[in-house]
Order: sequence, then C-alpha cells, then structure tokens
Amino acid sequence: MLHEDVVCPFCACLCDDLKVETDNGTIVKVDNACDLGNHKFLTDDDHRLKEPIRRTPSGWTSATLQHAIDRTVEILLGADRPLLYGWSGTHGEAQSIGVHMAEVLGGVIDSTTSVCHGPSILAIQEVGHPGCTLGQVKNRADLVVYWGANPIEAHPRHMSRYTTYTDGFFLDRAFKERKVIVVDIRRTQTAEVADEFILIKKGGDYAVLSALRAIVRGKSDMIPATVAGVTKEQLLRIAEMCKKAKFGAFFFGMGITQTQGKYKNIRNAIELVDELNRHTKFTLTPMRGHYNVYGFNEVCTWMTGYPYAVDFCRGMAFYNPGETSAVDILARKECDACLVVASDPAAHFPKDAVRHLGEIPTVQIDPYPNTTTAFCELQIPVAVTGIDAQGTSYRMDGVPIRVKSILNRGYPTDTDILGEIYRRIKEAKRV
Amino acid sequence: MSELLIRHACVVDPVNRISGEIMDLAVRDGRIVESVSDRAEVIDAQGFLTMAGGIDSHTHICGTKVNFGRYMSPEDMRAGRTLKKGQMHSTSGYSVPTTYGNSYRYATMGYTAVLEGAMAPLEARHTHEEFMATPLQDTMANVLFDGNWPVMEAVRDRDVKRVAAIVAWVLTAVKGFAIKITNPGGTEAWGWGKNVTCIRDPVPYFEVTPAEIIETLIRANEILRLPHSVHLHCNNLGTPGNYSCTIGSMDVAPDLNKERQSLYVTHVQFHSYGGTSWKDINSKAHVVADAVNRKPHIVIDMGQMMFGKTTTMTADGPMEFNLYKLHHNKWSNHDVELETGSGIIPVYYSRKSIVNSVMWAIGLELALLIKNPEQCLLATDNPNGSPFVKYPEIIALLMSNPYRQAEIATLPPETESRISLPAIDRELDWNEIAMMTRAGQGRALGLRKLGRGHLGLGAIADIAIYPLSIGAIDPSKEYTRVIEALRLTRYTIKNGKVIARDGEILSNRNKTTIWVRPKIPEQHRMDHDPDFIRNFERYYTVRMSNYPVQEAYVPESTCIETEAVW
Amino acid sequence: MVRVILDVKPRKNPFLPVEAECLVPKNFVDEREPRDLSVWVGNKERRLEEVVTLTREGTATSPEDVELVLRGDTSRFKRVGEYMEAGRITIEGDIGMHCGNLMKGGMIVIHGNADSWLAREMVGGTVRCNGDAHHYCASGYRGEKRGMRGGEVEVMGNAGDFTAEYLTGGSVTIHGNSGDLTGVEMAGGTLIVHGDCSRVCANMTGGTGYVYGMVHHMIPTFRFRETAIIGPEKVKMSVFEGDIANRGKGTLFIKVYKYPL
Amino acid sequence: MIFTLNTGRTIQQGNNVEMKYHPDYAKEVSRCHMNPLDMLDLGVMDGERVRVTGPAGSVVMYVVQDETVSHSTVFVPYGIYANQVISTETHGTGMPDFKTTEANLEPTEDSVLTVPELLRALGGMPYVA
Repeated sequence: MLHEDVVCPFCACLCDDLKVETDNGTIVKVDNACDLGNHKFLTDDDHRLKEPIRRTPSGWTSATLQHAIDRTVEILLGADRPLLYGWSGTHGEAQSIGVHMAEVLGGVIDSTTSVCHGPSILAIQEVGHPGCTLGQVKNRADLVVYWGANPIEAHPRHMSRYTTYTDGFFLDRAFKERKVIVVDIRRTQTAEVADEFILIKKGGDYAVLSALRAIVRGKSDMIPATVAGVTKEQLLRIAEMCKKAKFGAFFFGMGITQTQGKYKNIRNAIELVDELNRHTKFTLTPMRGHYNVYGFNEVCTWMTGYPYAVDFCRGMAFYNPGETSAVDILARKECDACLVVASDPAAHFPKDAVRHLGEIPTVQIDPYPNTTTAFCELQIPVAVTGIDAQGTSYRMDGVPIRVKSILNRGYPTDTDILGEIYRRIKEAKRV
Repeated sequence: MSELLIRHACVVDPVNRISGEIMDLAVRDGRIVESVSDRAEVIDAQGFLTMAGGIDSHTHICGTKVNFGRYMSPEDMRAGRTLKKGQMHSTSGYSVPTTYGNSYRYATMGYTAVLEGAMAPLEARHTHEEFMATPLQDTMANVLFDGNWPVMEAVRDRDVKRVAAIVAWVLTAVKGFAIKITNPGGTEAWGWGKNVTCIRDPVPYFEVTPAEIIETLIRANEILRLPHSVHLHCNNLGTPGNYSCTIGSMDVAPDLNKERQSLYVTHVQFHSYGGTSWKDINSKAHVVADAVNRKPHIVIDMGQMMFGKTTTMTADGPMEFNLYKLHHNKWSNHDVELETGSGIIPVYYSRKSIVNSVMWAIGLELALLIKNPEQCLLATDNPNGSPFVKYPEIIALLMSNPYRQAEIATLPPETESRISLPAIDRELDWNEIAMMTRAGQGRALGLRKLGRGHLGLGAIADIAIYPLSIGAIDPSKEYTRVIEALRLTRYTIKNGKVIARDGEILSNRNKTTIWVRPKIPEQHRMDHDPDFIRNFERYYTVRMSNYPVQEAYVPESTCIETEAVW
Repeated sequence: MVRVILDVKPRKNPFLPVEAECLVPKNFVDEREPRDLSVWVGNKERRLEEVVTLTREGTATSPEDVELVLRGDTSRFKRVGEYMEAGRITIEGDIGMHCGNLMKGGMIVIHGNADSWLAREMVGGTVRCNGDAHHYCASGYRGEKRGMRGGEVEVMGNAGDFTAEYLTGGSVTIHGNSGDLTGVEMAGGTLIVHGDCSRVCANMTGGTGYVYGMVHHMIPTFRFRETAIIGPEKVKMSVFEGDIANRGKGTLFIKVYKYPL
Repeated sequence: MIFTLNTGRTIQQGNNVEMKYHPDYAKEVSRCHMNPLDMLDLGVMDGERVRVTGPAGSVVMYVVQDETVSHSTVFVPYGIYANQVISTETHGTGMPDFKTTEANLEPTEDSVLTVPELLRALGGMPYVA
C-alpha cells in the first residue's frame, strides 16, 4: 500500500512529502526522505523492543504490561522529587499528559531542549525572536546565513526544501540568485556550498557578532583588524551583504548554543538581526533537532507558562534552567526517581549525570532499547510516532503538522501508556 | 435529562427587554425553558444581577503568537501564578496567562464564549490544540486573510466569487469562524520589511489596495452568508493622525446584511488618533463615533487601554516593529508564508505618559459617544489594551462619571486639552452594559439566533450571576462595589452546569468550538482548482493534503453550515 | 537581641533541596515562633523543626534585633533570606541557591561558599560571602530587564559566570576572580572585580565596571576613551565606553586586557 | 596535548540513533576527527587510538584524519564516548560544554571500549536482546 504525503518523524524539518510503501505490515520503500528519514523508516522494525522488560540482579527479563505500569506508578508516587525527562520524540498529546503528570506528582519536567536549543529560548526570553515560517524564506530570501549549523549532516533536506536549492515565488533560479554565508569553527560540508565562509576561532562567535552589530550601526571605525580570527575586511563585506539583501534568513545551531556564554551568543545573534531589520528584512530560526522538540516547548508553555525545565514541587510552575534542568538535577542528585520518555539521556548527557539515573529508580518508555535502558529498572515499548502512532508535532518554525500512523505493529502508543499511568496516579491522589 | 432552577434572579436581558426584573430561570439540558420539574437542582440567586454569559468578540487567548507571548516572557509568567487546587490546575501569567489561567479567569468573571481574534490558517492546528486546553468557554477563531496570496490575486482579477471560494476552502480547512483582515496588504508588504500607509497604497507586487481587499472580502463574506461579518483591524494602527484612515476604511464597507453589521472594526481606540506625531497626539474619538453613528451597518469594539503592564500581540507585524523601536525592550516577529504576519512586544502603559493617557480616554469616549451600545462592544483587544481582567474597571468607568473624573485628575494636566472625555457626562446603565458585553456581541457574531447573548426561551443556558443587588446601589457613586462584584461571579453557569462559584472552578470540561463550513457549488471548489492546487504545492512548505485541520482537533465542536448565494 | 541557632539535622537524602524562604529574621521575633513555619523538601511540606534543631538565646521586639545562625549542612537550603527586610543571617557553612533573593534590607554573612543566584534581584541590604559564590551572583531573573537594583554584595573569594548580570543598581565587589561574562547586560550600579575575569560587561548599556586583574577575551566593541589613575593605590587603568554594539553608555575601567585574536 | 573537544551531529550518528547497541553506532561516535598537522604533532596515524582525558574522566577513541577540523580542536560525533570526558558543569544554563571541553589527548595502545562496556563501567546493565 502506498502512503502519500507522509510526515517524517526524524528532525524538526518535519518534511511532509514522503511516499512510503507498506506491504503486509512492513515498510518496503521510502521515497523523498533523506538518509536519516530513510533509515528510520526502513530499519525501524529490526530494533524494536518487543515487550516490557524488567531488570533483575541476574539480567533482563520480560515483564507484563500490568506489572510495568503498577511499578511505574509506585515509583512515581513514592518519590519526593521525580524527574520526567525526554519528550521530544513523541507527539504533543503524550507530552501534554506528561506535563499534567508532573503537576499532580509535584515533579520536575524537562525535555531534550535543555541540551539542545534551551539556550536559544533563554536568549529569546531576553530579547524576543524575529522569525518567520520556512516558506517565507523559500519564497523570498536572497541571503541565507547558517551560523554554527551544519544542515547537511543534521537536517539534510533543509537546504533543498526551504533555502538554498529550492525555487520560490520571488526567486525563479534560487540557486543562482540566493547567496549563502556559513559561519563555523571548522570547514563543514555545509561550508563547501557557501558563497562566503567565515572561519571563526573557537569561542569567538560572541565577539564576531558584537563586531557585526557595531558595523551595521555604522561604528566600524572601532573594530580591530581581526576579531576571533576573522579579518575586519571580511566582517565589513559580510555586513554589507546582509544590509543589501532584500530578505535575509539567519539559521543557527548548536555551534553557538553549546559554546562559551551559551545563550548570550544567541542573544547577540538576535540583536544583530534586530539591527539589520532597521535596514532591510531579516529573520532568524533556530535549527531545532528532534522532530517534535519544539512541540514540547509549545505544549509546556500553554500549560505551565514556560517552555521547558519546569519544577512543580510546590504545586505551581517554577522555571529556572540551570537549576530545574535535567543535567543539573541529575548531577546534583536532586531527583530521587526518573521517568524517561522518548529520548536517550544516557547517550547524550555527561557521564556523571547518567550515573545518577542508575542510582535511583528509573523507568523508560521508548520503542527501542538504548543506552538509557541500561540504567532502568523497567522499560515499556510503545509505538513509534510517525510510523505506528499519530499526533501533533511542531516544525522548527512553529508550524504544527499532524504526524501520521501508516501501519499497526500492535504496540500501545505513548498516549495509551502515559494516559493509564496518569489515571492511576490521579486515582491514588484522589484528584 | 438535567434540570436547574435559578430562583430570585435579577435579570438584565436587553434582547428580551428584561431590565432588572426578579424572576426564576428554568434550565433543561443546557437550554432555557419555561419550567422544570421539582426534581431540578435549585440555586438561589438572592436577587443578584443575572445576565447571559459574557462573550468576548475579540481577544487573544490561544494560538501561535499568544503562546509565543508566554514563551518569551517568564517574567510575566511568574507574575500571575496560582496553585493547583482541587480540580483546578495551577496557572501562570498575568498579561498572557496559560490556557487554564485564561479559562479560569474568564469563567470567574462570567464569560462563557470567546473569539480568538487572529488565527493564521497555516498554524490553525495550534489554536485548536489550545482551544482543547481551554475547558470552560466556547471558542471561535477569526481566520487571517489580510495577506493571502490567492485572495489578493483574485481581488486583482476582480473575481469576487473566486475570493469567496478561496475563503470557503480555507475556513473549512482550518475550522475557523470568520474572516479577519489585519492591516490588509500591510502584512504582505512586511514580508519585505515594508508597510502600507493607508487603504489606497498598492501592495508590493500584488498591485491591489487595502480598500479593494476589504471591499471584496465583505462581498465574499455575504456571498457565503457567514454568521459574522468581516472583522477588520485597520491599516496604520497606533499612529497619530490615523483616524482618517479608519473612517476611510469604514466608508469602503457596503451595507449588505439586514441582521447584523456588514463590517466589524476592531480595537478602534488604537485607530482614532489625531495629531501628526507623538508630540501632538489627540483624540479623534468624536469624529470616529460620529461616523459609526451615521453607519448602522458598522460595529466596533473599544480596544480600551488600561494603565499598567501588558503584552501587545498582533498579526500587524510592521506596527510591532515600530513599537519595538520606541521601547527597545524585546521584540518577536513571526511572518507566515502566503498568509500574514505577527509581532509581539511587552509594554507598560503609564499614567505619567500623555500619549497613554490620551489612549485611555479615547476608548471610553468611543463607548460614550456612540449612541447604540450594540455598535460599540466592550473589549480591550486582550491583552493589547490591557488584560481582560480589567473589564470590571472599564464597566465601572462607563457607568460612573465621578470615577472617570477621579481618574482624569491623576493624568498629566496637558492631557485634558487633547481629549473630550472630561466633558462627557453620559453614564451607561445595566442594559447598555449587557448590550456591550453579551447581547451586542452575540448579535455581532451572528450567534443571537443560535441562543447566545440572551436568556430567552430556547437560549443556551450560559448564565452569569454577580453578587450585586443592582436596585440597591448607585453605580455612579458606588463604582468600587461594581468593580468588586463583576470580578468574581457568585455563579457562572455554562450549558446549564455551574462551572464556577465564588472564584472556584467546579467543572473541568463543558465547551464547544464553533466553526463554519460554507457550501459553494461543487465545480467552484478550490480542491478541484488546478491553479490553486499547483500554486499551493509550489509555494507552501506543507502539502495541501496535510494542511486541513483534522477532526481530532475539534472533538467538541459545533459546525455552522451555510449555503452560499452563488 | 536574639540569636536563633538552627542546626540542620542529618537527612536521609542529603541531596534533596530544601526550600527555606521562611528563614528570615522577621519570622523569629516572637519566641513562640516558629509556630507555622514550614519548608519544602522536594514535593513534601515539612515543619521546620523536622529539618533543624532550634535554640534561642535572648529576646527581641523587632526583626532588626534578630540574628539567625545556620549551622550544619545547608548547602542544599534554597532561598534563605528571600525578601528579607531587616536583621541578620549568619551561615556558618555553605549555602544553597537563591540566598538573599529580592532582599530589601539587613545583612547576610556566609562563611562558606554560596551556590548560584546569590542575592538575585536584590533591592537593598548587604550580603557578604567569605568563600566563593557560584554562577549568577547578584544577577537578574530570566526574561526580566532589571537585575539587582540596590544594596551591596561582597564576595571574598571567586565568583562564577554571569556574575552581576543585568546589574541595575547597588554595588557588587568580587575580591577574587570572576567568571565569564561578568557584568553582561549591566545597566547601572557599580561592579568591582579585583581578580581576573573574561568578556566583562558585554552588551552593557550603563553603570560602571572596574577590573583590577586581567580581562580575557575583551569585547571588541568598547571604545577606548582615555587612561586614568584610579584610587589611593594610583592604579593606571584604561577607560572604555560601551557597549557600542548595544548603543551602550557604560563606563569600564580595566587594568590589563586581551582581545580574542 | 590539550585540544578543544567539539561534538556535533553527523548523518551516521543520526542513522544509528535508534540502535545504540549496534557496532555501527559505536564505530561512528568513537571517532575523534583530527587535523593532520595536529596528528603529526601528537604522533598518531589515521585509525590509531588516543586516550582523551577531560574534566569528567577519560576514554579511548579512534583517530580519524579530517582536514576540515581546525588546529587544536578535535571533532567527535555527539554521543556516549565524548560524554565520558565532558563534565556536568552547565554554567547555570542547563547546557553542558558539549563544544568547548578542554581535553588532553595522548596516543594509546589501549583498546576502545564497547558501548556495553562503557555502560557497565557506570553501573548500568546493558540490554542485549
């Protein structure tokens, strides 16, 4: 059976033009997807965890769903400060249950945001976000800037669907008419397609952004001959390219969210874009990673007022990344139980944060065995959103798209499992 | 079958010409009926003010930019936090509360239906998700058409039927309620960092004028026989001297509908400025009010501004950028491909500012100078003019000249020569307040005959009972008691069920989302139109099949089907 | 005068944070206090006495006369002294996050180290930390445009990153080194760093900063104005104005600095 | 020699993200990309091994020659190997130094641990179907 306009549940490009062929309950062919998307669809069935598992001193053994849910409820209710972490690899409806659970339990809820574009959010909270949907870029942008972002590896179709290679309403021969600037500390593959590549010395993004802001403001006289390895001549040229563009689109990635100063780099980038808007039209978009990491931020915001790292210990939302974010809480051993949903912190957190997961009761709800499994007491497999579960997802620009279920592999969805756990918790708490 | 009897209600229901009569109200299965059996649950209203549930015909509570207003403002979130309690969820936020915060606060003020003022079609799914998380009010969404490319192309081709067909397709696809145009043409120009100054400027590339967009959409609206009229946010918001643009925009509107207005002009306070700069800004509310008095086919809302902190958010992207350059605080912008734009910035309206003082006076002047209260509805363009929790104060200001004079006395003395408020002694009565807050709103939205905004037989049993004996107080003198009483209902009843009592939320789910599905001749439908489909697939970044909002997003909904006059 | 000694009892899980904003002098004026004082340990509300042993010495009639002495492991006690208006708090060991938040008056002395957000959004009073202060000492809150607005913060040891972020009024003195982006977004007040720091006062709009040590990664968008001789020790310092990138009008005195190459 | 450890996404890391016990995953995320000049200085060849020691500890990785990597930095695909050396310090922002950790590199004959071995060392019990 051929499924058209399938939405890809890998990265936050959320491409929705895939053609997927299923035959007898397996996926046999995928068209239009990138390597990452292809891989996810085509190898999915090989790696699924088939049934709930339980850790015993002698090794892993299978568990009944009933037992797994009972024990999860018991762990969460028994905790003084449970951490509910993950969420970016599932649909909004499940995330929403997660936030409700955190509230009724008095726990902390955080998503992979905190180790991804959390700093972008902190910056936006200081200075705002001049953004747009990706179609604005596709139809109008004659200048695209990728700063500390490597879409060829992390968002392989970004350039062909939304920026460099795609024709738009006001650009008939986009590849010729659009200029591309790439800024990085190494010459990535993306840098190879740039009209202008700025090689910055490590840790120099902030200084370069400040210098560009001053230049755009007409204060170039004070800029030294080089800033973090970038010549003044190149800075002046870049500033001019930006000011002359009819529509500039600035995309940024981990290259500036994870370097020194973290969110202050992003803030500087945003303020550069603000400044450029006094001359022309400029927008900025964070290259969000997981296909629904932004969805978690949206859901968490309308429910709690804050996009991530929310602490409900005292019955109302408290937010302070750095204190209420997952790595900090684990590293400081401030949580005494953990529920991991739709992510793999053991692979992506520094090891001393991971170690604490193994010291407290941890349960994971995830379709695949992963490195976090090793630190869990239990894992409950679920359907994969976008393959055998459906629901809402938010693209990196905030456009909500309904991700589809294209076959049935017989697994419960995150919504089913979390819904049941939440129901049981409410029952126990008499809410 | 569920029955409810409200005894000793002091009913103010202008639609049914009931003005402060003590009576019983009977409710069966969510509707007002003649009588109920003696098994009915009984509520004693103790002679307190009882009105139909409040309706807010223009507010921003759900959707992409509202949520972004929260997302970018942890300082606003911490300013209004409440604890989880019983079945009430915790809430956050002062000017842009969380969905539960909005819903609880509206409910405890007696509001049972709200219209989200601006929904970008591409992001409609988000608005509906938040509607689902808004448990206590009926919800509707205006759909933005101000910069819609296919619409502008059809306007350019003077093909009103094609405009109607596009609107029908979009409204159906996104499950929206009405046509909204925000700074028509200006949001498209903002795609290039530009704007239009008023209704005669051509939109870059598309070569249509705002006036043409407005007029054609009004005609298309009536072809489709939509319940509500076109809902217009005029060009040039917040600019000194913009009143002439506002009046010009009203002049464009033909009178095409006998049952309601043909054009709803929103937050007119922001569009009634005289002067040439911030230095000489003054009120032209009297000129705008005169125009409205002469045009019964126009309805406006006040867009009242109240002093204090708030967050401004609108589809009017260029206006927000200009505001940012004034305040230099923080600025968010979000342009939506082929459709519209939006912007958000936090503001503080200060009593010490002459500009802000003039703005404050203009909203009140409009409401007091427009003779028919059904033509001037109460709204603050929440949260732009102020958060909706200030409605009780606005009502008290409209009912009390002494209160207004006391407030005027706190403003900079230079304000007085720029406004006419000090000389206006009209004081509105409870009938007029009911008109402005429910009856008129119900009529303007085209929902009166569907039983909203009044308490006649067959009406939906959305009822607000405020702890105030209106016969015993003089609102002119005892305005603080008016404010107190309107802040928290004794009971708010939705579909015949008590949802709030003395500020406590008692029920967690009792609402519907109202949307329209205009039916047009099959051969004109856009889903069969090759041009429309080709351009959609070429220029949008989502596939046409993934664009419509699925049924899963409107689990509780009321679809109004209309038959177009083709 | 009254001295109230709060000795922290051993805890089964010493890592769980204890939210203890009730530990302000005004709650201990009356000797029958603490009647209703409670702290939050994780998501459980506990009576204060379950967590600490209290000893009172003396009597008091107003908060000014009250000194709280915290003894034992208070490194996970958060919000001690929050909104404090008068009196004195002495912390013998380390103190947890948010100590002295939004404090208006009185004095807090920490003999050990202070965790992050010491004296966040402080309005008045004095905070002295004899050890090190972690990140965001004397800073603002997420999204808020004004940080510390008044009072004095003095750290005898080192301070972490984002120290005095959004400083708007009052004075902050770090005797040791301070971290990266010290004084970032500063809008007013005075910042003094006796040791080294990096990228100091980035994006500042107002106020005055002094660094007597070395500034690493000096922000390139400060305009050099002059050389000046400062203080009784007659230190020769470069005077900058900035941050020009941000239309800033702050003043920065620096002894030695290095630009990012 | 001290290098700045820069981690980031790669296609292969992404492809293997749902199959962490597969050798392909380990192979991809245990690769330490180095500039050839730096390799020369350190005395290692493509395919040889280095011990990378950072604030949180040390781990052995394979050296991959990569001209695109700048002098005195190394690039390692985001994952469990890099995380053996990166500390939990977030500077009060929630975000560890995934791209700016200073690490000492030295040639080694020690073998590269497998993912299950790394997990066991942290007290975990790997799941093998």
